[in-house]
Amino acid sequence: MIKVFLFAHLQERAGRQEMTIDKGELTVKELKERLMEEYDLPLDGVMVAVNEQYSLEDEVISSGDVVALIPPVSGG
Amino acid sequence: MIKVFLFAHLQERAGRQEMTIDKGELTVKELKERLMEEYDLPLDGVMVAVNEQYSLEDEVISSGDVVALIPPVSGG
Amino acid sequence: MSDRYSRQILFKPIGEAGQGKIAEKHVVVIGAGALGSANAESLVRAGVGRLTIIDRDYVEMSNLHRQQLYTESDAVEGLPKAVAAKNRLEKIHSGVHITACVAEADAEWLSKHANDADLLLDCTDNFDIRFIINDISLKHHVPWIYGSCVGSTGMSYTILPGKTPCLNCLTGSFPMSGGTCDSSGIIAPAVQMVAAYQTTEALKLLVEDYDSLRSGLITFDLWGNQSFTMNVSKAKREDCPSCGENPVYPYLQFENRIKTTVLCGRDTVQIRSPHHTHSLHELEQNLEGLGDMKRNPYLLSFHYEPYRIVFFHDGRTFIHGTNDMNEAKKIYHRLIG
Amino acid sequence: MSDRYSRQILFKPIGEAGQGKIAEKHVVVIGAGALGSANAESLVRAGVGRLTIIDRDYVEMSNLHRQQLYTESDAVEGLPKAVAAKNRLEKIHSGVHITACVAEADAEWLSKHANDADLLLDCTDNFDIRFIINDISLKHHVPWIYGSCVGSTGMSYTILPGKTPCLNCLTGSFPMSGGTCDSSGIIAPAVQMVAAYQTTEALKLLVEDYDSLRSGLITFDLWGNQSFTMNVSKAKREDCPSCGENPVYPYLQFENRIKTTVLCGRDTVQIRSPHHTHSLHELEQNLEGLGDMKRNPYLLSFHYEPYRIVFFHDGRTFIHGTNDMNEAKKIYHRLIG
Repeated sequence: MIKVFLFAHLQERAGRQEMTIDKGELTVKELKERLMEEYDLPLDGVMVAVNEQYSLEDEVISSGDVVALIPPVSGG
Repeated sequence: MIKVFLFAHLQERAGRQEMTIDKGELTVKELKERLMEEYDLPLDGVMVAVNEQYSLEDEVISSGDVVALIPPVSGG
Repeated sequence: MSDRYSRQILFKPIGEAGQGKIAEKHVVVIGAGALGSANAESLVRAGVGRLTIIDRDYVEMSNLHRQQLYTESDAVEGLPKAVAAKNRLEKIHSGVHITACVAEADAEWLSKHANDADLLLDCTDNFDIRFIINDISLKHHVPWIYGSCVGSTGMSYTILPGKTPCLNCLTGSFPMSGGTCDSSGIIAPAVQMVAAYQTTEALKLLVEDYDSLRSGLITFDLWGNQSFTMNVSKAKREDCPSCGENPVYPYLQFENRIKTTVLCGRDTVQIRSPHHTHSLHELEQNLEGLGDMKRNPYLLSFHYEPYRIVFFHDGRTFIHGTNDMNEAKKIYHRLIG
Repeated sequence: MSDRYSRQILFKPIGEAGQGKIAEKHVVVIGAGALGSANAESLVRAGVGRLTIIDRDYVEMSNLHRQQLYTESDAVEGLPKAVAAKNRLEKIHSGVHITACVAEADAEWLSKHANDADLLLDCTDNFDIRFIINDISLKHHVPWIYGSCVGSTGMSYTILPGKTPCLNCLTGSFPMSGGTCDSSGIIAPAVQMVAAYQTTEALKLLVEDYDSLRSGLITFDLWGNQSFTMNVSKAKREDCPSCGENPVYPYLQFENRIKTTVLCGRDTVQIRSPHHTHSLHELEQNLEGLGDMKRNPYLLSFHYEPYRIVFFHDGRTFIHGTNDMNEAKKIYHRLIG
């Protein structure tokens, strides 16, 4: 089980602050693709932290990991 | 082993941000007394969080707990 | 005029309905120093209906690095902060009803204004007044928001009467503050950060979005890159003298008030705190940046130009160099918090 | 004059030495909107030696709820923000050398000013310019501090050339922003909080206390009571085109710039972004608060008074109702971020 926290407008888009993915292992890229499909989340350019560490697309996420999806916001 | 984090001026007074107490079990009151003696820390009115929970004087702290000492600051 | 708030109304938790509520509310801002400046400005810009601000002090050059409502000319003229604040706030927003009080916020004043207030916003610099605000808030069922800062650190906590633990629950005894802006210094961003927390909580209260209130006490250190939230759900005490089952509101009682006396012919004011004897050792350490201290078992004395200050172990303080009780109390709170 | 900074000097990580350094430094503040107002004011109050501030926009009523340097009369007069900012900053501190530029911050302007700057402070509202700032910072070895906010959220990150990962390392591709202040709204405390982080980082850089810099990217949601720090130590890419071993500074190259064309006789400006085609589905969701949208597979169109906006799938945008390229770009960035 992987815990995923959503930030900024992703929360509103998904209708929740967090979700759990019932999967043992997958890459950051696979996770993004899955969430884009299932929840119609816009994840291009969104930063991914696995256990609070910035992670590249090919990083492997394992059960028990905590993922944060952080979209860069733009206003100022 | 108990981990103790210090906030605000307690850091400067103790010369560090954190310390570990090599003890299995003691109450909040006992911890405060020990730190007042050993490090000359002013702990009257200082709030104590054990594992991020506000804790009363008679609360028991066990090995593995994380303690935060938070002095109310006054300026404004 | 609604264009003025268009970006605030677009924020869904406020919306048109929330904006309407903000415009009906009255906030009492206690203190017009650093936190008072920042909070009052944000609330006036947000379109609060009425804002009352009280302060006993006047603008000085050493305020300008962190007190955002004031300019050099306010300091040169030595305007009372409440007056200078009102001047600036009215230029920012002519539609908000702003009342400025040049006075000390004491139990009488607060009690008179609490019934008419939707929120008491703590922007003070000492615990004497915060414990009075706490009791007033509980007695009159008006929420208040504690905020404070020193150095690069600060904290904030929202007190909702009948719901959350109160300040008296949290500290148990009267806290001995570790340093004040006048002894340990302060950087402006620490002020802005506390004000950001306080103003957000204020907006939640004004739009009546109680579920979104921050329930814990938050504390941070900007220079040290730390932030910590303490869950306080276990802190509410049934026997708390301020918010427990049989509240006595101890800090509204005469014997628990700070006493100030002019010592005739000596150009000196004596201040007696009911809450604590002075730990002279503590005080010496907290104030070390201010110059040479003389300490013996009975007293600690030092020069704090143009005054000479003497703290006695028994809880009394002499401020030499003034006959003005308000001036003396101001200095006292600056040093002791 | 040193009394002016006495409380800041008492803060030990600054002290007399740090204050002296702050007074020798030059900060370029890019943008005089909400973040620009707050940061510029704090840095001027802190006693920075020179401050240059650039903005292409003018003050409007809808700015006042969050842009702290401006008053109603600035909005009524429609003063350029850079000018109104300078007016207020000089009243706050007559001793700081302030330069105001009413212009768009582009690669040429930034390149000209970077060599003379100790810090570039990002107070902009779009990623087009942020990627240019990023490349300029790396090419000229000047640190910059990213900051942004929308709704009750915000983030900040400090880029030190040669040390930290850069913006291009972090986002990989050009980010599609999820909402802007003009589509999702904004509350003032979110601005104050980002500015507090940015100003603190700025002060650390100015006093050369590099060890205290915040190494991660911090993001928060004030209404949702969240805060999160992402460690970025694994983010630096050797092949990054902006900060890698063979940098090409892609966003300084002509073909990667935004192109703006006036469509003669049609009262329309065309904007072509090099970075992304438009996801019309995305845009429709991000902009839903702004009214009726018409979408087909090729374009999304809607009224944004007094303009009509058409986003084409191929990355072009028409702003109908103006011949002014700067005005059109301003609207475009407000909507798309």
